[in-house]
Amino acid sequence: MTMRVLTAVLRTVRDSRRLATGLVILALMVLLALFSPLIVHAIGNGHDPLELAAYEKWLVPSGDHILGTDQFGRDVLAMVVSAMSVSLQIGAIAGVISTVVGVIVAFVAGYKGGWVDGVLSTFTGILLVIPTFPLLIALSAYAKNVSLFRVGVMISIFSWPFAAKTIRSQVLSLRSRPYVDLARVSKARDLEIIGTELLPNLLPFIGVGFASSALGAIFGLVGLEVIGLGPGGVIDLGQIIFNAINTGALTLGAWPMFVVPIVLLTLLFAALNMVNIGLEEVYNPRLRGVAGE
Amino acid sequence: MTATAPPAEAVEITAKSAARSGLRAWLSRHPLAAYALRRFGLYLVELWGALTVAFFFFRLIPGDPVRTLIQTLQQNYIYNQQASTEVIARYQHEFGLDGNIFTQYLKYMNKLILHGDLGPSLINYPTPAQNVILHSLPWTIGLLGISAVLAWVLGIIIGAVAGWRRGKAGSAIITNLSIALSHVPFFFVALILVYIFAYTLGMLPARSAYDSNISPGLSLDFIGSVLKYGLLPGLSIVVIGAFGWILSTRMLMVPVLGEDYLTYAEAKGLKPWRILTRYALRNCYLPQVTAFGISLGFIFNGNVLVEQLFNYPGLGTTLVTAIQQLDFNTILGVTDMAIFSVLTAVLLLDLLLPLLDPRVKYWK
Amino acid sequence: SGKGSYSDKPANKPAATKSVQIGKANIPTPRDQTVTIAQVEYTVFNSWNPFIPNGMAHAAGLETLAQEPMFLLNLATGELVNWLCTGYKYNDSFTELTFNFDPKAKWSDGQPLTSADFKFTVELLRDRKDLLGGGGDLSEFVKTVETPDPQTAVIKMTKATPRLHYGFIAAIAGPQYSVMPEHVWKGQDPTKYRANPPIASGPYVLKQAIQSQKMFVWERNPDYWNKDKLDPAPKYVIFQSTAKQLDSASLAFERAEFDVGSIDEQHAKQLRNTGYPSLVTTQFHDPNPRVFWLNNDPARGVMAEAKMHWAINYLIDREKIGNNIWPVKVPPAQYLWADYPSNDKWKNDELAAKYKFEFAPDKAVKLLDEIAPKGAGGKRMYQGKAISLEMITPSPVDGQEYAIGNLLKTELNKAGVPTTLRSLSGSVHDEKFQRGEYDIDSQWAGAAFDPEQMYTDWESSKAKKVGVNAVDKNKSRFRDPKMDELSAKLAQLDPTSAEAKPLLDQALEIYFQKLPLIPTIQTGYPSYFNTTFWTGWPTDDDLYQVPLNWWPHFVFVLGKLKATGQKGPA
Amino acid sequence: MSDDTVLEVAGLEVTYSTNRGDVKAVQDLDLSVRRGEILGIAGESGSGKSTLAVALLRLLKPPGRVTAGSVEFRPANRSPVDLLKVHGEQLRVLRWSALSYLPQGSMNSLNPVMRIQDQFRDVILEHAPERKEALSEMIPRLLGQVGLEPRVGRMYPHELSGGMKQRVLMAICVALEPDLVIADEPTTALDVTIQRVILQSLADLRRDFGVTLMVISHDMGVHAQLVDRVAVMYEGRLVEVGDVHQVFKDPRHDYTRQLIDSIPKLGRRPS
Amino acid sequence: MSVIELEGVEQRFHARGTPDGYLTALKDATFTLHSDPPQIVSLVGQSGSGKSTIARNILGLQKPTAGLIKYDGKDIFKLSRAENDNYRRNVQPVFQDPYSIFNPFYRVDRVLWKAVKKFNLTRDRAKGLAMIEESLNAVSLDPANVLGRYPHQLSGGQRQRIMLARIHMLRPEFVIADEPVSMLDAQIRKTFLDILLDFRRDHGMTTLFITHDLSTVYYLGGDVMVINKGSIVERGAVTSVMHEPSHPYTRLLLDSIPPPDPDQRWTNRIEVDDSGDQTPATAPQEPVV
Ligand SMILES: Nc1ncnc2c1ncn2[C@@H]1O[C@H](COP(=O)(O)OP(=O)(O)OP(=O)(O)O)[C@@H](O)[C@H]1O
Ligand SMILES: Nc1ncnc2c1ncn2[C@@H]1O[C@H](COP(=O)(O)OP(=O)(O)OP(=O)(O)O)[C@@H](O)[C@H]1O
Ligand SMILES: [Mg+2]
Ligand SMILES: [Mg+2]
Repeated sequence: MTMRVLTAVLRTVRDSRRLATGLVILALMVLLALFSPLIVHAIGNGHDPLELAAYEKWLVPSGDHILGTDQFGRDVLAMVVSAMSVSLQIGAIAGVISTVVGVIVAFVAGYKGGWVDGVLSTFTGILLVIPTFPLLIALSAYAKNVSLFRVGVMISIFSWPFAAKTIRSQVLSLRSRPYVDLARVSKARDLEIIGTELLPNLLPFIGVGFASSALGAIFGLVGLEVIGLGPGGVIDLGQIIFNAINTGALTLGAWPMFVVPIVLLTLLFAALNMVNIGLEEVYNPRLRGVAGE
Repeated sequence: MTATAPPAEAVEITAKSAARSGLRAWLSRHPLAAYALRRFGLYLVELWGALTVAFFFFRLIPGDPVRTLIQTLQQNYIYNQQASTEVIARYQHEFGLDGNIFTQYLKYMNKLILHGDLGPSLINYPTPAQNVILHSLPWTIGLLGISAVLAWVLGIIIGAVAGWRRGKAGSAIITNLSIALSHVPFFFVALILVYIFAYTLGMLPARSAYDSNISPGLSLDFIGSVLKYGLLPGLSIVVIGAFGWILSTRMLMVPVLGEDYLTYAEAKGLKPWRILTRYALRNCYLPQVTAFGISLGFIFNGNVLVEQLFNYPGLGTTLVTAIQQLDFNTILGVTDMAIFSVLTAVLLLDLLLPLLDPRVKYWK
Repeated sequence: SGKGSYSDKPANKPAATKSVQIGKANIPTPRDQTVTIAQVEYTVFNSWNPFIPNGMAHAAGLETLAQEPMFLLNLATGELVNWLCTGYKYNDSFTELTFNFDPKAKWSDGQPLTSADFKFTVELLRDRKDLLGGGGDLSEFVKTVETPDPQTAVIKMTKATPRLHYGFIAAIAGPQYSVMPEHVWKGQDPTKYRANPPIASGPYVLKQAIQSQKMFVWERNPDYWNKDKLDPAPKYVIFQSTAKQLDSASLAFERAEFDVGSIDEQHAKQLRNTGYPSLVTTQFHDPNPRVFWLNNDPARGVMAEAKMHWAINYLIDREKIGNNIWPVKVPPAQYLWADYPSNDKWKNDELAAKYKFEFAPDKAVKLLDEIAPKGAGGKRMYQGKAISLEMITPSPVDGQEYAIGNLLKTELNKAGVPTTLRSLSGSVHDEKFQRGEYDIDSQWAGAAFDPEQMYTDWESSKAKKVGVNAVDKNKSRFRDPKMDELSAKLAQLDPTSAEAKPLLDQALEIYFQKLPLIPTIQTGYPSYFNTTFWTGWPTDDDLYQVPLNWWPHFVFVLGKLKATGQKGPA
Repeated sequence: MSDDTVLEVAGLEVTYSTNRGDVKAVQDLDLSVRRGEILGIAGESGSGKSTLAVALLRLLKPPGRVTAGSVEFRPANRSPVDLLKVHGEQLRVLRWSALSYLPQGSMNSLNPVMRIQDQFRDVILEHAPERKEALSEMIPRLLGQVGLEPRVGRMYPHELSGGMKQRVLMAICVALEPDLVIADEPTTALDVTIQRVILQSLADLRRDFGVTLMVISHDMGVHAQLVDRVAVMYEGRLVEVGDVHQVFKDPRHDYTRQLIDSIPKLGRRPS
Repeated sequence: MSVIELEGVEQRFHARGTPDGYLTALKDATFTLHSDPPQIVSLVGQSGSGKSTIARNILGLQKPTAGLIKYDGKDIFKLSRAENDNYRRNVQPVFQDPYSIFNPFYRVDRVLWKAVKKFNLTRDRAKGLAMIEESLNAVSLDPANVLGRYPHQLSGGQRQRIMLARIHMLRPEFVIADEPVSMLDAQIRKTFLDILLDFRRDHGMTTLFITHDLSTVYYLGGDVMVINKGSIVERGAVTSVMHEPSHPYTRLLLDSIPPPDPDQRWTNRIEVDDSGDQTPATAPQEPVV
């Protein structure tokens, strides 16, 4: 099974340049995040470059501080590197939680059908229309200094319904496929059918769901940071941008403060989006081009 | 278990047909009416559910808004002023925060449903929250609403063309640009626009919603001024918003391109533009209509940063102020209005959909 | 490093911009007759009732331009000015307080302003505890208010105090109680009334509150009663919300769309360095120094130790905070009040030298080793338990108090005291703070008039147990019988009197020994003025007035302004 | 080449490039279609019939491409053209008014969101705007020709059965009286009963409009019933062309015989 | 020997546009399939006449709204676990659409391996492979050519034959073949039918063969049932039904087969009302919940 998944992954990657590019960028970013403590340490050269007033404030980029320093005299490069890893973490946390919850709800609703589906779908529908921004802000106003993980959980409370909705409709269309019938007459039990017949075919949708939840979380966190609410104790990309905006970095000429994090975020969004689109293109049977009729 | 069919597939008819009353019979003869009725019922359930979830969500957050407010006032304006227990008790009552949560809920729903009353606002006490919201809502709808529609229309058209000409260089550029830029924050674009157009070129105003020398009204001057002042903030939203729609339209377009009726339309020797609009686009824009309905909800979030940057008198800033002061009635009011509008918009669209697309299965 | 900071060099600009590129301010009045002031985000536009939460448009000009105090204390010069009143007087036993009102005083609607208005206001606040500002000192001390004639009001007190008049002086921002026009307010429900448009006595009246422009337009009152003393040149004053993002805001200032505010120090510095000709920067200190509140309750273990407080004090790098954390360079603070001339009388340099505040981690470590020596595991132990501290702050994570706290946290951790720092908002912070559930709180504090105002809050009887709300009194749970005694005596004395001085010094010494609060720096808030349209602003060299535009004193700044004759763009 | 030839295919070769190398789906194919005849193309699945059709119609999509040959098309009242060399506007104008197509997938060839009459209108107005006035008369007449009622014009495709859709497509095909109609498996997806009706209608079309038809089918029964001449394809090549009677009676190529023999015969008396 | 009995099986679906809101896809279907002697029973009818519904009912994929389906006398929807396993072992399908019967995610071998494992044919991998190869050879497929391929890399006929190989491996008593040849061209079709006939002869399989094509019915022989609009209108031995059709619908069907002889062209015309068939098979309606 794992081998099969692996070969399937390889096959899809080979089929789409966009997917491959997205994955490569993502991988690079994850690597950067993994090594961020080392990089930060190297930048600090013995000091903690993220400590307040570690250096003079508002230094222009130079050999010592490639991206300069911020209003509290922290090294911007070090900030960006460690912020990158925080942003990726929040995306991963929220992405995983909301995808898992979404997938479970979607499968239960879509496969069981009947009143279970009715109740679950109505509930998802309800959560979908509640605007998340005010709720998130209200939540974080109180949970201001909570850990990254809890922020991730909070964000996923609101993002799972999206995943659930799209996946449910796919389950609905898949469960009447002949190969599901064939599995049934081959004595496959419900769980087995879900796991082996439906799930693999939903991988692209699950991938898309994961990516969009992760994006949503990272973006949502930026939104929170930008109005001054976010997890305490850590710096994420949104916070750096928030700082830049609030301190007027643009007019000061402190471009690294906003250009670098925004470019990184954009790159991350683009990478995830490329993976999304790549997956959809690869898995869309119409686009796969079956020879003959 | 393995042998049973999914329960939804088959239906017990015998018992049902016996119990079939006159209304039911009529409804089964008028499936559209039955659909409308059922859809409306679902609407009511969702509305009630969403309002309830929102209410409890806010009330169950720990924290005491009245105390917070007094604290804020102390810090900001009235130094060394102490909040007496009397003051706190009084406002707890005023804001419906006294008593247990279920009586609070009943009181709130009662006022909301029977009187359309959201309770007094805290950020502008004792003005009712609905008035506070209604005052900033038109600006937000004007700015975000119009830009959202524009972004949608542009996004659909460009996205359709990009999907249509898939494989061409121009399309690839647009697609990749959209992938990269669709998530750049609005305010970043706004900031750059301000810097260039307002301050470097001095062409457009950078703040406010209209020229304060012109008094608001239905005059041409005023409308012109509103448009002029709305151009920069609007543009930033349109630009980024459109990229998102381009991407999703393109994604919808691509599978449609494989359809036989497109090949057939080509064989018919129709002009490409006609095939694109009448054949391809018409078959894929429907999900975008629904998506647009849902995206309307975001208008109620306001676009806080853009509004702040342009000092725009919209809902976003009101909302942020309300949130900073924990003005429950206003926040919940905005949330309620968003819920109501989105659900209503989606309801209307769903009822309209059978007219837009004959294939829509309106019996489910 | 050494390459300099962004504001040291011209950013994207030619070296010296010699002329101001005037932008078009979006105002409904002629630019050359108008002073434009950038202020906060407004939410209230139709209500001027200060007794209800958000019932009044704050910092929108009413306190500055219209509402007048009975007295003003100019903290920049230390001078006390009679304004609506011609004077006040206590009887010898401090049980009766008499105010004399200026007979010329009148409201903007033409009605005379008399002691009856004063009586109305005081009685309203005395009796209505559910009003903001109600109850408090007035309920505690005021028995009756008598008005023998329209210019005289006599407060008869329930118990003696020499401090009741503080509430009527505009010293720090506005006075605690402002006189309300009885003829307007009488018969109104003060919890609902909007008092719109506001009737007050000052030199300007509200012309327009434009909600969709977030703007308040004030116009000079031609019938102002005190023109002899104050006749400002600007015909209009406009308070307007500025963009929250500093980029946009500072660009607006640069283009002289605002005369006051709308810029921060970094951008101002940049303007100065690029040769911007029209910027005036005026330094002024907030009445409240930045302060660490320390918990003194024995329940908090090692924090109750005076030596611990001193150890913390030795770990505060005031130099660094003043130079690198605070946006402008500010001096360190050793007293719990601002370094205004009027406060100099509370100082005692001898004591200050004896209890010298310095950054000395080694001394801190020595103290710590005494009270909490390192145990077997290398951890500092106090009464058998490893110590750790909990620091909170109401400031957001990008705020300065958070940064100051962060600096201390780092030093504490280096000295072997594990410390956490959390930024808490609104009532969450308030709740923890009032209930004493913290070790250190990084925020601010200060005495408005005299130190006894603080000492009285520190009385042991007001120190509740940890977990019980201190109701705004003894939040650091300080207990000292000697201090209680001194405070009781001082409460009955005029603080400027000769008897009070030695008592105050004794109290100050106790404070220095125990340090229930540790001040760090003076809070510098520079004001920025643009001279393109108006000149005559207060400067560092000629600080004739408090330069803060949301203080009532600002009206005297307006009184000194002269038009440059510059016309606004068409 | 005689005057009554509509289409003259010479040396046609179509190649699909796949990741396992190039596949020649049509090779070295010569064929001429006479004006007014019904020409059948027979052959088993994968023999290249559809590929030939789309190549002639210039609807070949990548990875397919024409690698050799010429297709001389001689519409009446127009100068002859090489179908493989026309492009853009020229090709667009040629389509439908001279060359139309009856596709295999009748299920999906109609635009699901347009009424039937609008799909007629579309193509008529595109190529013959002068007939705008006549539209209201034309559409019911065309529908009637294939045995459909006028109300069908107001319906949507999903409201029609497969057979009805196929007949609508036939009506659209002949709306502009083209010189040549290429029908790719016009009945494969249909029931036998409906297949018979469609075959009747196709024969009627030739009778009433005199169109030239090229009918692709793998069902030899269909050819036996409908066509004048039949061409048999095998692995991309044309193995036999001839009069339908001759081919059935006396197939020259082995493959053709196999094809005919493989039809299960109903040993039933002729009715 | 086993028996599958259908007694008054009726299947209704909710549907739009019908007068009372539902559609009767199958009415009062009653017939019996025996495994001994092995027989081939064909079921012919037009598209939408209810053929697949019967197949799904028998396979236990769809519970009928009325009537009983019994296997060896027991209601198949009330079997115990062991009985159910036995039923599955002995009643297996070949489906209509060779394209969607394969999960596009997996290689085609999986279908065969699944059968080996699920039905405990063998525990030994090598033996399993041998069985698979044998079965593939039995349906004239080259194992080397097929194994390891993904479904989209095979032609429809190849895919359909893999399903047959699966049957060959399982050797169930009953094969429910729902239009297995409708998507294949004549030559492959013939091969396919021959394989089925071989299966009956060599392995004693009884087949319910569903088709709309009378010529295949004729080729297979055995018994035939004609279904029209949900009702079985005629049944009997193929030869008698073909030569003396008693029901007009059967006659119509027979008349519509194009005789492969250009000299025997139809002279008369037929009229069919096909406007009633409004539900394209591609879009099954959803039952109302
Ligand atoms: N897009 C494609 N890519 C690669 N090969 C293709 C493609 N389309 C068709 N082919 C190949 O070209 C050959 C001819 O296919 P074509 O569709 O023309 O056959 P056909 O005779 O129409 O068959 P059928 O009766 O099944 O419709 C086949 O071998 C097929 O595999
Ligand atoms: N799940 C379902 N829900 C609603 N209607 C259904 C469902 N399945 C089948 N039907 C309807 O029942 C009728 C019989 O369908 P069935 O699939 O049995 O026909 P068929 O004879 O197999 O046709 P074909 O030859 O096209 O496969 C049709 O009208 C069909 O639309
Ligand atoms: Mg074909
Ligand atoms: Mg079927």
